Amino acid sequence: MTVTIPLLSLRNVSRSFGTFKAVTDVSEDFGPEELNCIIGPNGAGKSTLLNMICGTLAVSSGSIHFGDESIGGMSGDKIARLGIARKFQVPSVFPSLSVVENFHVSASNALSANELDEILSTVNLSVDRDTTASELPHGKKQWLEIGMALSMQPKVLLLDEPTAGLSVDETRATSEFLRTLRGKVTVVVIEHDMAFVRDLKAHTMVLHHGKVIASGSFEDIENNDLVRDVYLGRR
Amino acid sequence: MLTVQHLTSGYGSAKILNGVNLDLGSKEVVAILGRNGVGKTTLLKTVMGIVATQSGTTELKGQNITKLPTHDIAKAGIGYVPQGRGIFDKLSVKENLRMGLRSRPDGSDEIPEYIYEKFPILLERSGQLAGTLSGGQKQQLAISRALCGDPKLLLLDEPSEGIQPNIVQEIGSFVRELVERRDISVLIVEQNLELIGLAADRFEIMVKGELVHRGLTSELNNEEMLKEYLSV
Amino acid sequence: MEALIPFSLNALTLISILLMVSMGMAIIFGLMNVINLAHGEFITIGAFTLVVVQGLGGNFWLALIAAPIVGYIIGLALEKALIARIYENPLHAILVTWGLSLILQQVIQLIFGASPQSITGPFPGSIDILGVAYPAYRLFLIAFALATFAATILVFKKTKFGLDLRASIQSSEMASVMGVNPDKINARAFASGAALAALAGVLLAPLTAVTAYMGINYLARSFFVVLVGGAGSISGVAAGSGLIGSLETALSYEIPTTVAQALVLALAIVILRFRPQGILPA
Amino acid sequence: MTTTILNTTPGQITRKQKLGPASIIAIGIILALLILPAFVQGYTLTSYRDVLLFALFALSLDLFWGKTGILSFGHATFFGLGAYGMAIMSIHFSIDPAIVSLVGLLAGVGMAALVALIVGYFILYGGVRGAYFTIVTLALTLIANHVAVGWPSVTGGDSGLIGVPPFSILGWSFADPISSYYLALIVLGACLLSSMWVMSGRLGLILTAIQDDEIKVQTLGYKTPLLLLMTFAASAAMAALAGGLYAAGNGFVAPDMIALLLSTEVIIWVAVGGSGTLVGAVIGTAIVWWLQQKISSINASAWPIVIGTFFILLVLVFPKGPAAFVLDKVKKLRRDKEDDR
Amino acid sequence: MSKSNVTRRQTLATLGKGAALAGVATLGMPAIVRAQSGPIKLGFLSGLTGLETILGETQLNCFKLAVSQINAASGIAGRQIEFIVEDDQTTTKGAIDKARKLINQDQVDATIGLIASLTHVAARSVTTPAKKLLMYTTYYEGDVCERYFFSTGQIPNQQIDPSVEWLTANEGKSTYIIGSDYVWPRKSADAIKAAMEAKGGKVLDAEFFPFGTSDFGPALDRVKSANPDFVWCMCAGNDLITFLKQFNSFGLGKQLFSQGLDDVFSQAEPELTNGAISDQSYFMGIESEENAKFKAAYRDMFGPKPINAIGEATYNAVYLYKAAVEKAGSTETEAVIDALGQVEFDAPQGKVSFASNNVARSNSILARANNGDWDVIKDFGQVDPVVPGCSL
Repeated sequence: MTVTIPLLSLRNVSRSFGTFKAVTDVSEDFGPEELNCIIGPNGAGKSTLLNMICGTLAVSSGSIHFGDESIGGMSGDKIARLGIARKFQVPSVFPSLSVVENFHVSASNALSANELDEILSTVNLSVDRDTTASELPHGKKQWLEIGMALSMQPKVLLLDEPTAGLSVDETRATSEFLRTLRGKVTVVVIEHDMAFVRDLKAHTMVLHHGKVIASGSFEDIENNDLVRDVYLGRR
Repeated sequence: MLTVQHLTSGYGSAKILNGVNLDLGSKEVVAILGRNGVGKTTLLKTVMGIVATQSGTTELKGQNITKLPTHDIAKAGIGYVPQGRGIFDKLSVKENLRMGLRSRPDGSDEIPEYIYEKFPILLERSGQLAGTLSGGQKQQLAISRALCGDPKLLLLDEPSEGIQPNIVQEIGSFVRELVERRDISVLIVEQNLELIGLAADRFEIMVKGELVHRGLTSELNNEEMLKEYLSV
Repeated sequence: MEALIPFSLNALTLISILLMVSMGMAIIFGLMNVINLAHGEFITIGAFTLVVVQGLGGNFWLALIAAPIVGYIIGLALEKALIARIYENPLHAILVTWGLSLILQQVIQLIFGASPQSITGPFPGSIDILGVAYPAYRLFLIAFALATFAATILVFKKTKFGLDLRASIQSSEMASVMGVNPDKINARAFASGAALAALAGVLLAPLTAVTAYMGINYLARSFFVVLVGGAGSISGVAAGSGLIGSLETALSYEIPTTVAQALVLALAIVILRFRPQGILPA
Repeated sequence: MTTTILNTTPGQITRKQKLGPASIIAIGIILALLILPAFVQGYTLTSYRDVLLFALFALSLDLFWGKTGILSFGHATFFGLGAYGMAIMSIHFSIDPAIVSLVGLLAGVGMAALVALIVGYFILYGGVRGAYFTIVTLALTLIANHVAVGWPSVTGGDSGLIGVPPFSILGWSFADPISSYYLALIVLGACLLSSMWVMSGRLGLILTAIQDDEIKVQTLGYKTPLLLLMTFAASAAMAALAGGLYAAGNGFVAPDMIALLLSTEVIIWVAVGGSGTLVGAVIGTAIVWWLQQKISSINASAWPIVIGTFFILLVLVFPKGPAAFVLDKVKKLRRDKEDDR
Repeated sequence: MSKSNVTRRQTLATLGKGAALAGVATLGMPAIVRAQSGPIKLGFLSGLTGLETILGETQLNCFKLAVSQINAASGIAGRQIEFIVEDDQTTTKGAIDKARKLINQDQVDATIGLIASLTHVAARSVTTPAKKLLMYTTYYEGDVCERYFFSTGQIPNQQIDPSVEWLTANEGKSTYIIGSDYVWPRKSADAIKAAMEAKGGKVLDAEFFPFGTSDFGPALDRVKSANPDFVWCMCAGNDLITFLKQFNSFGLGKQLFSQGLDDVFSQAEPELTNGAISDQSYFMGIESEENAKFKAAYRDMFGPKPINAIGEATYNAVYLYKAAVEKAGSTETEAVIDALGQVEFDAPQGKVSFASNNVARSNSILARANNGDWDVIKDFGQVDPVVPGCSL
């Protein structure tokens, strides 16, 4: 792929709900050269951060840029059209549509038969192409949603816990797949499963109580005492 | 006290619990540990009848409560403090406590005095809307409310979440005190090892909807074991 | 100045009527979130309870006691048979309650005939208020509506049932964790709403023609009183009735009644656009 | 964006599949209706014409309700606007008789679309969906009815306006039963086939997706309120088209063409046919009309009881509509057969 | 309650029997007669449900009474009457749909009935172009001049003008009009204005309310401020009951006049109507041999129930139609219409016949309600109908 993908950069991004500060002062750059992971305990503000990037939530302060474009206050549909695709935490597919129809809805332009076949085989759903989404097993719904994100031909792919509820094999397949995207798409993954993150060898950012407490290669993070304390509940 | 056998449950097509077996003795405090999303909360909810059991049984003091509706499970003697505490924000503190009385077997309409003695703030703020309390006070209210029903078994879901360390300790010692004085068993889902150390007799570790490892609280400083099951 | 007294009394009458017909709606729609298009028929049932009671030789006051009981029982039966199955799906609620409304209208008409029923109300004369004569019954209606409103608030604030209901509305899951049977609470709340509507029916009967279709006149307005006042709170009904009642009365002095009613409805839509929670949200 | 949605076909296969059995049924029905006048005539044929126009009205509701899942309880407003537009233009203004019908029809359709756009903008962009939308549209019908009754100098008040000329255009008059029947049939057929064609494409998919999860559709880059609003306005315009032709066909308008009862009746027509199928709306209207003739000739007050009972059964027994109920059974039978092979 | 229950069933039963009864009678006749001339078909169209229910039932009863009397006395020129009852629900749509059905599907020889003016306007839009006879039996605003339309009720110069004459002389020169919002009250208000002004009086204001209005409080407040000598009410059907309830409770101390009040209202609601004045062509209290027979026959058939002017005018219409068919020797519409102008009938109210404007010459009796009955204030006798510029 020759398309150059601009950097997704967050500068001092904060978000509060009333007096509760969900995200405080987050600054980070996400690029396509490596996979990006956000980890942190429940309620650390990971999903809030993702919601702000894709426009579901407005930022309280700070800025989010995609290349030269400031997307901090943009509406969700506009951001999506810039090529920022998102996969939700709970698999969010259109249950009453078939697999193929799900792709047709999510594709930004009409899909050719070839493109469709390519996506179907990428996410291993060729045999299920006409199955209604509601009838797919949980794991395949996750894949379907990833496929939907791909059909948007995104520049940025935001994935919220893509392995939740997946079996060990499925989880491995997911990480293999994500690694193939390196360099082509900016991938940002929220995860809990440390084995999975280790597998990805991703650039990792740790959120705790809405703040970035560590950021760097996964090895650095793994040996960071503060991070271990947070995860094991030691204070 | 509580016997759970081969319990499976989940939401729609996603199965969360894959056959949980658990025995909880009288006056015993057991902690469930595990990563996020492995099914700890679902276990409590399934016991409570909020999530429907797909297969397996739950017995409380020999009574099969698997198929009972939630309100009858409450009346059978289980108090539940959910994650996020489940406070009725728009009711007053006292009204919240009065709601807790609904499941009392003796039908008493009096809030037990030991609760106000233990948490005087609840008496002080009696008429105030519960939504205005601080996080720690809400947790005290939630536990007190559950105790108002005079339960035999208390289910606590992450009581330490979002609470200052000193109150975490307070809650830990209060749980111990309850077990000693009021003849209660406690099943507690927790990530805070300090609280577990203070309150629990033993622990069980949950991975992908199954309890895979058990041990006494004293074993909790085993780094290898923690690393294996609880990540990093 | 003297013109202001009848004006305010007329406004108060309309407000009281709206208050009476909307309180049941505030419980069933505002609190329980059930779109009940058969609400008007509960009002009709109340008025026909008066017809029956007077037909059997009883008086207005007996009917005032009997109607809420009849409304409660019918409400309870309907909740168990139908409404309990449609809490999850608003579209189903709309279809089922509209069907119910059509059936109730026809059944009442088949039993009682289509002609207006003759009833006798109390207080036929008028009373002097600051030198202005005003119908005694309307004054009674105003007082009664306010008293009923106060009593309803008290029931909600002070009784066990009120507490259970308020708790269930916030989280029926947590209420059941406390040992409260949500089915029972729902049934009793729905029946109470029906009882209040039936009470309104008795009060309206001395003012209007009593026919099987009388209730439909109040359906949309009670919805809007609740929406404008703020669904989710009983006190919102007072705000909604106050605003819509005084506005409609004031407008009706200036422009034809029909247009005034249409304007008030249109205004209600605008209010909803900008204050979706109503003027006095829960 | 809307135009691309309308134009693009999501892979030839999909549209063909989607159009399959429904379009065969639709074309079959239209063909059968084309030869109907050979068997009935006169007064009966005008009754059938009215059924066709009510079917068009039902189709308009199904276009919105069936495809977006949002129930409009106020569709009689648009039918009524079409009817009143036609009546007011042809009675109160002295317009050249050659084009008066066309002007009246355009006025009605335009007004309906405008009202739908304004109200739709207010509530759809305001995030009002589901039950609240239904109540607001219910109020819309009440307001429209109030205006129709309370503005007698223009609308004729409670008695309505009598003396709307038959539909005619540039000297072509559709006054006699046969020609007015064919006019209704052509309009219905065109609307039915074109809306089925459009809805079998991407727009139909996106609307279904909005029913499933509107937020998700937004994150995919669609302006969902705009899509809903456009569908609402198109649906309103189609309802007004039916109303205008109905007024011309029958020669009058009255407030009950813009009343709550009509709003609810059209819901039944659609529900009987199974909402979301489009062709079902046409079938449903015919079935209900036939039933109504039978039942109300036995006892006038039995009809509302039958409708009422039907509404309740609809929810408790066949929530997807009786037609879908039967279709599902058939499908299941067929699938079982295939499984056997 | 149980009483009206029985009544309702009776009505439904008789309603169903009408055609069957006629059918049996037809079969009983010699085959030759039947072959030469089948039964005569009459359509009865009126508001049996909806706003005008209170009046529709009486009207239907009187229609049936006339038909059954005629059939029992060997029919019209030896032919039995068969009838079809249709309910217009007091709506334009209902009236048009049902009129179409009666004419096109049932192919009736004539249509009789209707109460609210909006329904006669609607029905006429069907019957007149089809050149079918329509006989309207309710007092109305009286501005129709059509060959195919006959009216046996009063029109303004028979009802409003005499009333105004007496009211301005005895009650005062000013009035305030409150009515339902449709053709009859609006057009009648114009007639009242003209009549009042001719007598040096004044209509202070006229307000019209939609059907189903539930609160007349503000309107009555305005009436009070305007302080008219008497209040003129033209609310229709059920809304008239609502109005009466509220008018009485306000105790304005004003005389109420309503030409819509009659024995049906006064006996259903004696307390509400007490003291109100009306002008009708027929009250039950009229003392004549015809009226005594009429009332007795009605009681035998339907029990002790009130009869009003609309009912009596319906009864008259059937008999006038009979006389005209017999005179014309045919049911052919044009011939019957020609004959209608030349026949008369000894009605309960006295002799009635049609003037050249197709409106019946009828009584004008001013009376005051007294515990359900009506005390005659002034009997203006039979008044010739005047429709300006109309001679057919």
